[in-house]
Amino acid sequence: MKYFMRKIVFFIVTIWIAITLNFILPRLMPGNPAQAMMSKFAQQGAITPSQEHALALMLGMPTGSLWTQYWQYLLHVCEGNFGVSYSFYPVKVITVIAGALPWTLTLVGLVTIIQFVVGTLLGVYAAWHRGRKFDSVATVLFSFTSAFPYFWIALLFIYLFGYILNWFPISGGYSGSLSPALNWSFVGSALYHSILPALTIFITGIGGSLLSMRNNMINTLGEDYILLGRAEGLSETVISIRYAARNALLPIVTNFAMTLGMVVGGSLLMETVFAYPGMGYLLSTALSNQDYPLLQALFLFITVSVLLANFAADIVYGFLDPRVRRGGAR
Amino acid sequence: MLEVKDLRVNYKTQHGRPVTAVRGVSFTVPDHSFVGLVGESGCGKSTLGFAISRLLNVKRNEVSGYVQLNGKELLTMSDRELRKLRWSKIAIVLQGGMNAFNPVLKIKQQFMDVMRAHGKFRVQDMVERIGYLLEQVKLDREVMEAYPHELSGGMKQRVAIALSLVLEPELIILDEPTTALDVVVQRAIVDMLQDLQRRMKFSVLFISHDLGLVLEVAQRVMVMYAGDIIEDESADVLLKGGNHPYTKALLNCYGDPQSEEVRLVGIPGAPPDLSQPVVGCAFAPRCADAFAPCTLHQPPRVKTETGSICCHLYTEMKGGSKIGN
Amino acid sequence: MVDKPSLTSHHEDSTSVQLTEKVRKNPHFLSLLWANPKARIGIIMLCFFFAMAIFGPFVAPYSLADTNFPTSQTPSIVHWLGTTQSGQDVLTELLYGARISLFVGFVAGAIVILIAMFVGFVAGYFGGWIDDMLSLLMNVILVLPGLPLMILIAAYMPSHGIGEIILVMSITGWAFGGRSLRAQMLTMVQQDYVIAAKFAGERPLRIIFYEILPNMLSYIVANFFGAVVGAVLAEAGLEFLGLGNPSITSWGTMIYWAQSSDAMLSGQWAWILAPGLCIAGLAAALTFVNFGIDAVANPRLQGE
Amino acid sequence: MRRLKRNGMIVATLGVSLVALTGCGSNGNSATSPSPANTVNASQLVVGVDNGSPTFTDNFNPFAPGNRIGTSYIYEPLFFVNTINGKIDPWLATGYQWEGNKKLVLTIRSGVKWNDGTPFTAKDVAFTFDYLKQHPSLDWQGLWKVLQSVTTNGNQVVFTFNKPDVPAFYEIASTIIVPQHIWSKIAHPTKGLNSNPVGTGPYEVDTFTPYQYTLKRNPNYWQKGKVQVKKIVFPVLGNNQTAALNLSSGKWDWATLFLPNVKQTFVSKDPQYNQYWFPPGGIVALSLNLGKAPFNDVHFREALAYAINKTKIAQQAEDGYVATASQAGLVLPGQKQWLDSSLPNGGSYSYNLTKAKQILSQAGYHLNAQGQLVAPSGKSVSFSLEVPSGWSDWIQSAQIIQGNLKELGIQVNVSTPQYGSYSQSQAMGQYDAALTAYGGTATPFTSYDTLLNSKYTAPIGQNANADQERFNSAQTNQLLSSWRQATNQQIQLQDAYQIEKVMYQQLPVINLFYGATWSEFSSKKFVGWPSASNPYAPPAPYGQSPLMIMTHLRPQS
Repeated sequence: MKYFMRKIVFFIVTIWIAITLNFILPRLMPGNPAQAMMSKFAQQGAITPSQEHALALMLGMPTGSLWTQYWQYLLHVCEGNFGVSYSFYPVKVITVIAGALPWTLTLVGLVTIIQFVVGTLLGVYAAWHRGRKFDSVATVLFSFTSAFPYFWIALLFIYLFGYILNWFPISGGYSGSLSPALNWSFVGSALYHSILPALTIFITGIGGSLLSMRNNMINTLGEDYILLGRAEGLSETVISIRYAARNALLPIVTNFAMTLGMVVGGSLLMETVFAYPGMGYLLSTALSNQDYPLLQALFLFITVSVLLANFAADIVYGFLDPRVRRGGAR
Repeated sequence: MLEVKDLRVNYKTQHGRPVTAVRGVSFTVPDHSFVGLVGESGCGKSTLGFAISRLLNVKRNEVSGYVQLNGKELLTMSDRELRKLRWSKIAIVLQGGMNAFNPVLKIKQQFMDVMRAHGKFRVQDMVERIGYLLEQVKLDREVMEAYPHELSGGMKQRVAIALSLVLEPELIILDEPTTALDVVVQRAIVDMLQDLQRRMKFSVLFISHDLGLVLEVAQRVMVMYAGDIIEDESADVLLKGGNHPYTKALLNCYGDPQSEEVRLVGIPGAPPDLSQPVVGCAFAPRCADAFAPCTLHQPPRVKTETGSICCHLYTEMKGGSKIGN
Repeated sequence: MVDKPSLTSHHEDSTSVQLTEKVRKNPHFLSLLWANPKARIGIIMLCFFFAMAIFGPFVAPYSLADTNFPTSQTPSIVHWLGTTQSGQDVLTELLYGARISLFVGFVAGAIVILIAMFVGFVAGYFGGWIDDMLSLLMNVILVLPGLPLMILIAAYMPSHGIGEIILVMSITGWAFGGRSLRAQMLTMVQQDYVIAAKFAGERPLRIIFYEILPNMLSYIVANFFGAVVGAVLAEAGLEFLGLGNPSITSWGTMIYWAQSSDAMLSGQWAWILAPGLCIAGLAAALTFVNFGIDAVANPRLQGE
Repeated sequence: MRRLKRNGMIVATLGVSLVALTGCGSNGNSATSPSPANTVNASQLVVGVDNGSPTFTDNFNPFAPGNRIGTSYIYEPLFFVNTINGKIDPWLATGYQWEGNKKLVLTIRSGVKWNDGTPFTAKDVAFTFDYLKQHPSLDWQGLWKVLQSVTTNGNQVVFTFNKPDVPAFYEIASTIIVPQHIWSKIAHPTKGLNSNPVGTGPYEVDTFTPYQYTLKRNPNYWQKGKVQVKKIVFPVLGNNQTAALNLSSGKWDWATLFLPNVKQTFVSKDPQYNQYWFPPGGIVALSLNLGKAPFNDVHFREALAYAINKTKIAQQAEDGYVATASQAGLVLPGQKQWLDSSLPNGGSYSYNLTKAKQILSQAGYHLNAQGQLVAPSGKSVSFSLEVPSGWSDWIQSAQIIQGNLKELGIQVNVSTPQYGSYSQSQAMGQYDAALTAYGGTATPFTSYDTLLNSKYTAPIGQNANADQERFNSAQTNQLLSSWRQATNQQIQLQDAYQIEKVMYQQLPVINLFYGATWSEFSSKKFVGWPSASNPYAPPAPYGQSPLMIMTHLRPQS
């Protein structure tokens, strides 16, 4: 219980820090984002005072002392009020994000899980057959693929499979003639559009899970209880899965945050390349449009998603490792 | 009965020559006997233990020689056969017991895994058996519901011993079973072990660096130095001082085990580099009594009244008869 | 990243313990590393990239300032990798680009590892509330998703250049190394010789630098290489998003220019392929070396 | 991202909102069941212009900056002003008359209906302008700074000014008109989505999904005989790379993208039909901070104008799609009727390094031992040149300038700040040099006024909304004021000539090249596109051009 309480407290503290970071960062940097937005609107010539006034009215600039602003900001965040997006005006930031979040969660979430499972199993296999051909080839090959920049692979895929071979759509999340709905034609179209993005995440991400599982597994295979398992005459399957893999998985679950952080970061770039309707593409358009309210909220949502996933991993860890669950030292 | 003949173990290293960790060892462990195997760190005693139970990594170690359990050759046996034989005939208890248990499984489950690997049992029967064994090692039945991290070192060691008994093996190899424990716990466990061995009539190969402790429980003790058994003698003889200068030195280290007084006399020098061939007696460079032949010829194994020894000095003095080659 | 296992082995008799001892004390760490096939591949690749950074400009077919070639050419005998939209030779850019990419990677990696060492050592050595606070900080930074955080910080930076990129990566990248070095330090301070040194009244700085640091070198090097990999990939990502300085020539900016000039459309696959392969190659080389370091430092990974 | 592509998007947004005012409608739901689009349909036009980034919001609100580009096909202005040549075509108004320079009378077209069937009247026009007055946040042009009242008189609308501002006509002309019966009920004009827009334009919303929307013809349109494209499809644009690939693979009929080597990457894919036209739409210039030395020295600026190789910039940074810009500050050839023919060489400075060096040495500059240029004050000359981060063609231009000025011994550091910081440092005058864009307005007055009028500027360290290079000339202010009050074309022209001279001789900014309006189209389904020989409208699928273009397109026979 103490373990879970600690995790919850950590979760809350981290969110608070992320929110505060969000508040402080724009105020630390020179230049007023809203001012920038104004000049942007009036790009074809300089902005006139009347336009500036009009814009200030429209966008609603923060006022008051720093503390008031901070307090206001915290309250707004709690209410889910992230203001109005500059680039989607007058749509609220929260609405914009609500349109993008499911795509990223589904695609990145699903592929990350698949990639994790497949990579981990292959890692178990490689470690169990250490030094054999599969192991040697896999470690070298996947060290390479896990070093591929996501956006680079994505570019190559678009070029090869989308443009030259014309097998898959070049961009987007589903066919334009369809409305999002739970029917076969829409889901089919969405799946079809997600193949290249998914493949990108899968190929670049699988190396990480494979290699870390392999190394943990090799470490675990050196543990006494594996040796004892052999001496006990347990079957290979029981030793490799129930004794080795089960334990080798624990540090990976603990390091989940890092892995996930990397996959999420990479997927964001991948989405940008595929113009996939998720958080990553939104982030990069918010970035190029200087849509600061959107940018901040996106960071917060991505952070909270990662935190939640991480929290879930911590809970799972709690169940996987009795040392935590049953009040051991940790 | 376990019979080991000319057992050799070479470790492959990434660089240079292989290291010969066990150099042609021969000995027997008769039925219902309690045999000790003693030596300094790095002398090859644990390697010997693992080699007997075929637990060494095949890729990294070359093992040659013969290891026979009741006439069956272990080293060349098929994996399937070996797996069947393991634990039902020969069980092992590891050093400290700290990491000898899978941390994510309950004690009960680890017992059951072994039993299931060797036959079909009803859960109820298994639980009954586990409870019985835990009681035998003077633990509460409830311990079976615990996870390894919830047990103290001494408890874990007892559980490890109980686990080794689960299939009533003929031979149990104990590798430094008490090293990580404090003296009081150590004593209790050793006593319990001796008691179990007498009642249950299995054989024990007790590997330890603690000659004093071994002498208290074992009927016979083998002293190992630099990959070879240099003296194999009944405990009674050793208690009187032994014959080999190394054994004597070891005994001096711990002082007279029967007396309260402890004199610590370190043995100067270090064991030889086993990646180089050993010429003469391996102990010669450190031996205060070494004389010419010691540095030239490997001392032959000669019989004593109750055992055997490899020492030129002894051969000179007693003129004992050679065994083997 | 690979979790670093403990240095100690449970099997006293195993010769690997002797090897580990050698790692600690033997100056021939590099030769041990060289003996590991993967590390050898890594070292060779790394040497190749360093050679590229040092000698690239001398062997480059043209000058970087030469912008008068026909623009947007596909690979040919004259221009092995084609030319850019502004009439530069892609191969020349690739060779020059090695400098900046390696520079950014290694400088950022060095800063990251210095911060990580400082925080990790302080937390691990002193323990108590200092450790609690620093550990919290590290865990928080670890769970904040790195790239979005970098983007957010970079978005508010008034200008973009190498310095800013290094700064952003230093701020966000040190926590992983910090955490693992802290863990390492925690086991180190319990070693007899450290306790002895403490009792002997040696000052903490001396203990850390003279007693502990030499024994942690392999960890520090491994973490450093890990940090460099992170920095190289992060630099490419930031440059790709236009958050770097596109007027310098690095592999990241090359991809940025390639994609913003629609290299795919004009069929200039080599312009996209080459810098990406270099980035992946550099990162993989460092990963391979790390495999080797791991294997040497950790007996269980040996004998492959 | 290529800056000019981006600019396209922004112009689109601006075109609608700056000009805007009109309204729309209630909250009916037009997004009915999706039609099976994407089948090759000869009667529909697929336009790749609207960037959902990542998906569309269902907003056709002409007052909101983030509205759909389709809004431009639904609402109409009073006059169509062709920004290429300043030509004015009657649209919802049929004619205008200045009575003195403080009263403007417009005659409103009769027989026009809103697409919900309600008749369009002069009252709607007056309402629209009053609506701007009520909601200052909509009055982007600041029209009510000079307007006193807007009243109706039968089919006439009378604009009374409180001070003379003749060029304001262009702003009035391009203001888009919203129906009174809808917008009078809307209290917060920009806050709501307008998904069922009611306009007078040729199209109305047909279907809408977050990834694509379609427009269909307005059956009540006042010139419906001219509208032959039955349906217009707007797919999500995506990012620049994927958009370029989609355009190149022939998925779109009309787009506005910068494509490298357009002949190969677009035209050659279907040489019979694929066409492009990139007419100039503005001026990209080097802005120097005139409040700082040595930029305040006109000789220095002149030397720079000679030393910068504008041709190379146009060739390399813009793929040769654009021409170098005249120093007169006019977008040529469209505005050639304003050009003072006495200006040498059409007002252009050609690349002449020798002359640049000569000017500098005559003005007392010299090179020091390290080869650096030293000003008469004794300080060596070096400065930083700011270009917004990510505007890759501008960055490339800046790099060429950097190389050019090195020849003079000037060290230029190209810096690429975020757009916000870039614009801030110019507004506050805290910059050395920057690349900037201006011009492309219907009348050159607007461009000159914002560029040169020192009433908009501010001392260094304070926010200047316009004239950010801090040009200050009483004579120029006087000329602008005279031009503002003149209804007489001859007077306007005389003032323009004078100002061109100022531009040419005093170089408040150094003009580099014309920013283009990118436009690629296929004549496979429809012909009648604007072209250099028939520039009836800018070829852009955004802003007000579509109204003109959609009434010119006819099916390919």
